[in-house]
Amino acid sequence: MSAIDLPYQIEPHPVTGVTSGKLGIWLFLASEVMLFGSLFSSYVLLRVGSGMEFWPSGVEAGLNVPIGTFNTMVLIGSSVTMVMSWASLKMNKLGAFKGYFATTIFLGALFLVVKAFEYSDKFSHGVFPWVGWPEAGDPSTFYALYFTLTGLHALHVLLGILPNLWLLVFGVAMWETDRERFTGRIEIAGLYWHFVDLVWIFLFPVLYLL
Amino acid sequence: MRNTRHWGLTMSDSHDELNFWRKYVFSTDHKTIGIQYGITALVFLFFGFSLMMMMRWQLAYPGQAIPIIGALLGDTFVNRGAMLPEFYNQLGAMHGTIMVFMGIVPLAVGAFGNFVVPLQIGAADMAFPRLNMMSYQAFVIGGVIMLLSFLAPGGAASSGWTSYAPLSDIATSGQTWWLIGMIFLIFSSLLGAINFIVTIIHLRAEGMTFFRLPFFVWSQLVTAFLLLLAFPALQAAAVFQLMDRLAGTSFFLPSGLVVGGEASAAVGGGSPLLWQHLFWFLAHPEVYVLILPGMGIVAEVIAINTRKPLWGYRSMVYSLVFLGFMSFCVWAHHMFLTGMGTTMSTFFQITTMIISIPSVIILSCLVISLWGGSIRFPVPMLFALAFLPMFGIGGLTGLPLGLAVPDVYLHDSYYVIGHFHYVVAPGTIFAMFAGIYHWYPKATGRAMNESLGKLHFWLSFIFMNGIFMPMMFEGMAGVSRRLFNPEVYNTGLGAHGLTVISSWSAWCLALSQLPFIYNFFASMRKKERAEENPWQATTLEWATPTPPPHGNFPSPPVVERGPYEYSVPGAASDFSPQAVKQGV
Amino acid sequence: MKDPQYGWWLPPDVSTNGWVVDQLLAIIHWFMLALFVGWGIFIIYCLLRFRAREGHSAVYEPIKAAFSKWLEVGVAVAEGVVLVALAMPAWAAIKNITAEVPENPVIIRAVAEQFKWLFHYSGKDGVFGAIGSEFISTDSPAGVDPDDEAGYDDFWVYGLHIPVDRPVITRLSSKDVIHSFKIPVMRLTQDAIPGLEIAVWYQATDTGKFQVGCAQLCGLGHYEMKADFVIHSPEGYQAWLDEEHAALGFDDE
Amino acid sequence: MNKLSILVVALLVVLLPVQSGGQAEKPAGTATVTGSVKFEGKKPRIRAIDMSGADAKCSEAHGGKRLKPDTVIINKNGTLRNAFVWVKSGLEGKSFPMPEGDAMLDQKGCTYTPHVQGMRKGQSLAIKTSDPTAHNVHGYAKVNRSFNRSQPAGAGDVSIRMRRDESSPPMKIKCDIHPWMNAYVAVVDHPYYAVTGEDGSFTLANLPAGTYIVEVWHEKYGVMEETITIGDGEAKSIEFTYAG
Repeated sequence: MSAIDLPYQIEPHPVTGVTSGKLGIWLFLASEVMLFGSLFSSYVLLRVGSGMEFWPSGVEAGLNVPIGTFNTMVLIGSSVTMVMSWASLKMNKLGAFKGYFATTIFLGALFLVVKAFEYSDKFSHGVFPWVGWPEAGDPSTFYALYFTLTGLHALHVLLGILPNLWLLVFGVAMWETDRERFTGRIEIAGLYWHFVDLVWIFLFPVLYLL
Repeated sequence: MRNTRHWGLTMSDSHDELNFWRKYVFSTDHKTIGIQYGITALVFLFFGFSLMMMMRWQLAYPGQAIPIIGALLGDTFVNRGAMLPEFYNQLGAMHGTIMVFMGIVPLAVGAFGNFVVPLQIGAADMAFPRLNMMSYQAFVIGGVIMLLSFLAPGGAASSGWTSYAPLSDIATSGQTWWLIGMIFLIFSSLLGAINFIVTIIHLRAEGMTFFRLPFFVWSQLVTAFLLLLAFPALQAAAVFQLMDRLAGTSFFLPSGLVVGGEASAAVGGGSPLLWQHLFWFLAHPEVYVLILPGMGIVAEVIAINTRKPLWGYRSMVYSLVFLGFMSFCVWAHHMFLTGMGTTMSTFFQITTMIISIPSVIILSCLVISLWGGSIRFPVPMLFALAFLPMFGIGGLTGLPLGLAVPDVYLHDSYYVIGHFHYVVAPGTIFAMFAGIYHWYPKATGRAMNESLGKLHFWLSFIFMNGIFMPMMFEGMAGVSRRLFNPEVYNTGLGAHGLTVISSWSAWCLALSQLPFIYNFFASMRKKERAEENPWQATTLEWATPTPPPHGNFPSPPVVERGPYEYSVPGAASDFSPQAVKQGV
Repeated sequence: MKDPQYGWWLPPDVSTNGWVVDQLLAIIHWFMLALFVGWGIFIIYCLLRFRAREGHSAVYEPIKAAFSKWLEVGVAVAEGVVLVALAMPAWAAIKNITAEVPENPVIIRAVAEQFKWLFHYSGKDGVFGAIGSEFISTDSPAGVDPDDEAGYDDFWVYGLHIPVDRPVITRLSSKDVIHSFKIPVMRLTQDAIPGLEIAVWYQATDTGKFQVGCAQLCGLGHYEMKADFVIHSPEGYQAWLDEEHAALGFDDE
Repeated sequence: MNKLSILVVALLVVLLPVQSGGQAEKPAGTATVTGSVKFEGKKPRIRAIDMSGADAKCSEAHGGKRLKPDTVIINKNGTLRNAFVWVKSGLEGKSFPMPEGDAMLDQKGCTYTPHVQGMRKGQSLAIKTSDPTAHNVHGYAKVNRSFNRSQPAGAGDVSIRMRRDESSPPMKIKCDIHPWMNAYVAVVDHPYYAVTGEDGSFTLANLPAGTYIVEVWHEKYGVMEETITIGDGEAKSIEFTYAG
């Protein structure tokens, strides 16, 4: 069963100006926006509905703002290296690409490690998704939201790291056969990565600061 | 020597088997995937229908042993062959879930969309063939999880297909299976939606401008956008509910719950209405996901069989797009009775009235299209014509439900069931039948038997109405839905005769499908081939060899005109194909 | 066993507001019928007149562009106008039903649980005892604080009893899942949602014995979640209140 | 007749070796603990239930009269009925013969009979319905697996096997369709338990000699316990007193 040669896999479509893959990832991100949009709307509804006195701010709830800030920096840094790695490919520098791309993956993993430490610190203090906010007499979904939203985000980070690793180790072979297509793939991986980064930039203030 | 030969034979056998797997099971060809979707969805549809037939027995003859089947079920489902209420609730929830998410959507979008869209736009395949395969696989996995949930302790999900919290939060483990199955089905739909949009935008043949797209393709495009943007809300809701059930959070549990006389262990602070908002944000667009592809098929069939262009093609397209957009703004009309404020309910009443306008325009255009035609009545046309009044009843009965005051009386009554079943059962399912009869010759190269088809149509038409028309009256009589035994109420007792009519119609409807099932399989084995273009249609799918080869078009078609150029004055025949055949 | 009042159409209406619902239902259904019959005749006429036959052929553009544009706009406008005209009386009706604050009402709490309605009356003193989910127990299914004196004479029953010709406010709440308070003869449905208290009001115009039901799936016993709905004459209501008070057993102590 | 006697002989043949082989061919001991559960203080006001509004079939079973629930019943002699008394500790590691048959719970007139009972771990609880209306048996078990089965009128027994100890507190069984209906079943690993009746007394007979903690549980007034040392052939008495 031979693969069919479909158009616009490498060259952009004249009207939309993008390849099929890129259009696909943009659509996927649109649906992700709706997913996180629903989650954030739920956050607003639950918070407003809680009557506020049961709702801690991130600091009150004992979230570590400096560590959160550090993690934000880590993710922003990884986005920068992501752009650099793509730019390196555009400039035909495979070595630089590998360096930047590996850094991106490393920073993503670092983010997860820091997150894991934050989680275990919470667990060791008896804070779990099912606890309320004991200081205000309990009924609060703050921690439930904190763990669900950051957990889902961490899952997205992980689902970004894994294909990126594959691209770095195996997928890079395509560079020799089809440079343009490989660059396209990195761009798509980058778009996803920037989106994950962006979600965190919303999550961080909403959960830690507000 | 013998051994070697034997070994060699085995090798080649397994090689053939691999081919079989690649060709029929792990295929990336949109036509194969479409047929896979179609057959799987039809099986699920039949299964969901069987669940309903059991429920109809309990409603017509409450407390009596179910014939034949009753003896086969375990004692957690039946008592001495008579249905138990917990089983009735499982059947109700699973009937809805299976019909909507595993039957109609996969049939309308997965099967017809996959098979027809690339052909109609002149593409070689879907934009992402492997993604297409994954989407089908996710659908099958989700479906299997759903079916297996009947074996979970306490049985399958039993909180209705709407799974309202907190009931679903405290339900038995079948609900967890439901949520996991749902996440797979959502994933499948999302992948499919992305694929359809990219395919339609990028892979149209040369000359196939947007306003030369067949209406069916338009309907699939809008449907794909609805799936893409609406499903994530349910995904979020499913994640929340999974957390509630597995991690002990209380997203949907308010403080101070007392279940069975004992204070709930959950901390509370959540909102039961949050589930409804998230669910209906998906589920209202979902209603249009169910109906739009059906409208698309009906438009195709009507244009071809009236031998004239669709009337108001452009306004139909605009209405379609507007409909898709508006469907995101009406979800809370399912929630008039949750105690929302007057401002909110006024807003949603207005949007509901607004959204009815484009549907009316589309339906009117289809009806007016009959004027001035030369109308043929093959089986697909019969189904398409029946769609018009049936969908009309479904749409019209939505009116009193969309207005808060009558809804106060009719909410959650049998009227609601009658209403949405008129939309999806004699509505969408008739459109699906029209599609099956219409494109069967394309997929198999054989024609289906006309007489059996007509028998199938007339019996189905009579019994569909026999099922759902009494429900309207039952609803008016004040009978609530989802009652294991409506006769507990004096309203239910008074309307019992209607229930019996519905039930017998349902069982007769099942028998009416026998000619179809026989016709479907027997026609495949016919020797004589159907004509290449049996309906003398203009659209591109009829311009390829039958069945279409891998890659669809031997040479890329060039489109020269719109999709419905029938009876063009001065033309040689009464249909002018979109593309003049090239190299076929 | 079968009550002749209930059949294949609307059940009796014994409420002051029910006519609004019935009238609107009638208007809408006549309108629907008219539309349906109109379109139906048009379709059948088309099918007969334009059926494929010898010597008949389709016309490419049977309706001229200008005419079609007019018709298209006409359809849209007509639908819009009719719908808004229908929606307007609906809003007016809502206003009538919910905005008026009734005078001298009877106030009853309806507490929903799997799978029964419990109706909580304030008793002789007309004051409800302190309510809280933490007070719910076998002895106090309505969640009344056993130490609150105002609650001593409160009583709770599994049937809804109201006097005729007097507005009744029912404060709906739920202990566990979402239920829906449905009285067909009052043309009334309202969800009872845990964590919220929602009030509805209605007024009966005739005495009799009817039923309250649950209209929202609430579990395996949902179908059994019914309660008697008794509309008393004013004297009968007072007698019933006295009887319930006597049943509390104050006089024994 | 003939067949029956063969059956009896066959059963004896099967059962006898078990009986003689087991440790407990005779009663495990000869000590006896007796006592009563007294109630002092203000009688609580328990409201009678009018079932007619919810289910006419229930109230018909009581001739349309209101029914006092079994929550707190003070006997004429000032004792408390429906208190569950059992040996909480001191019998660990010993095994005792199982009673034959199932523990029974009947639903009659939309109440459970008995209201409180004990049963043995490993025994089955057979829940019967004698009512012309539908019930559901909802076991709110905390240790055993909880269950929720509906039982329409005329349905066969619902049989639930109790695999674990659950006696402190006992398992609550409730009918959600008739929310006033509840019963308590304690699942114990030995045969030394009793429920106080109309005279408020209890007897734990045939105990082996030893030191035990005896616990009493009442659904409204909670638990109390007493330690007692008893020798072979002795009879001792315990008095528990609940203050209202």
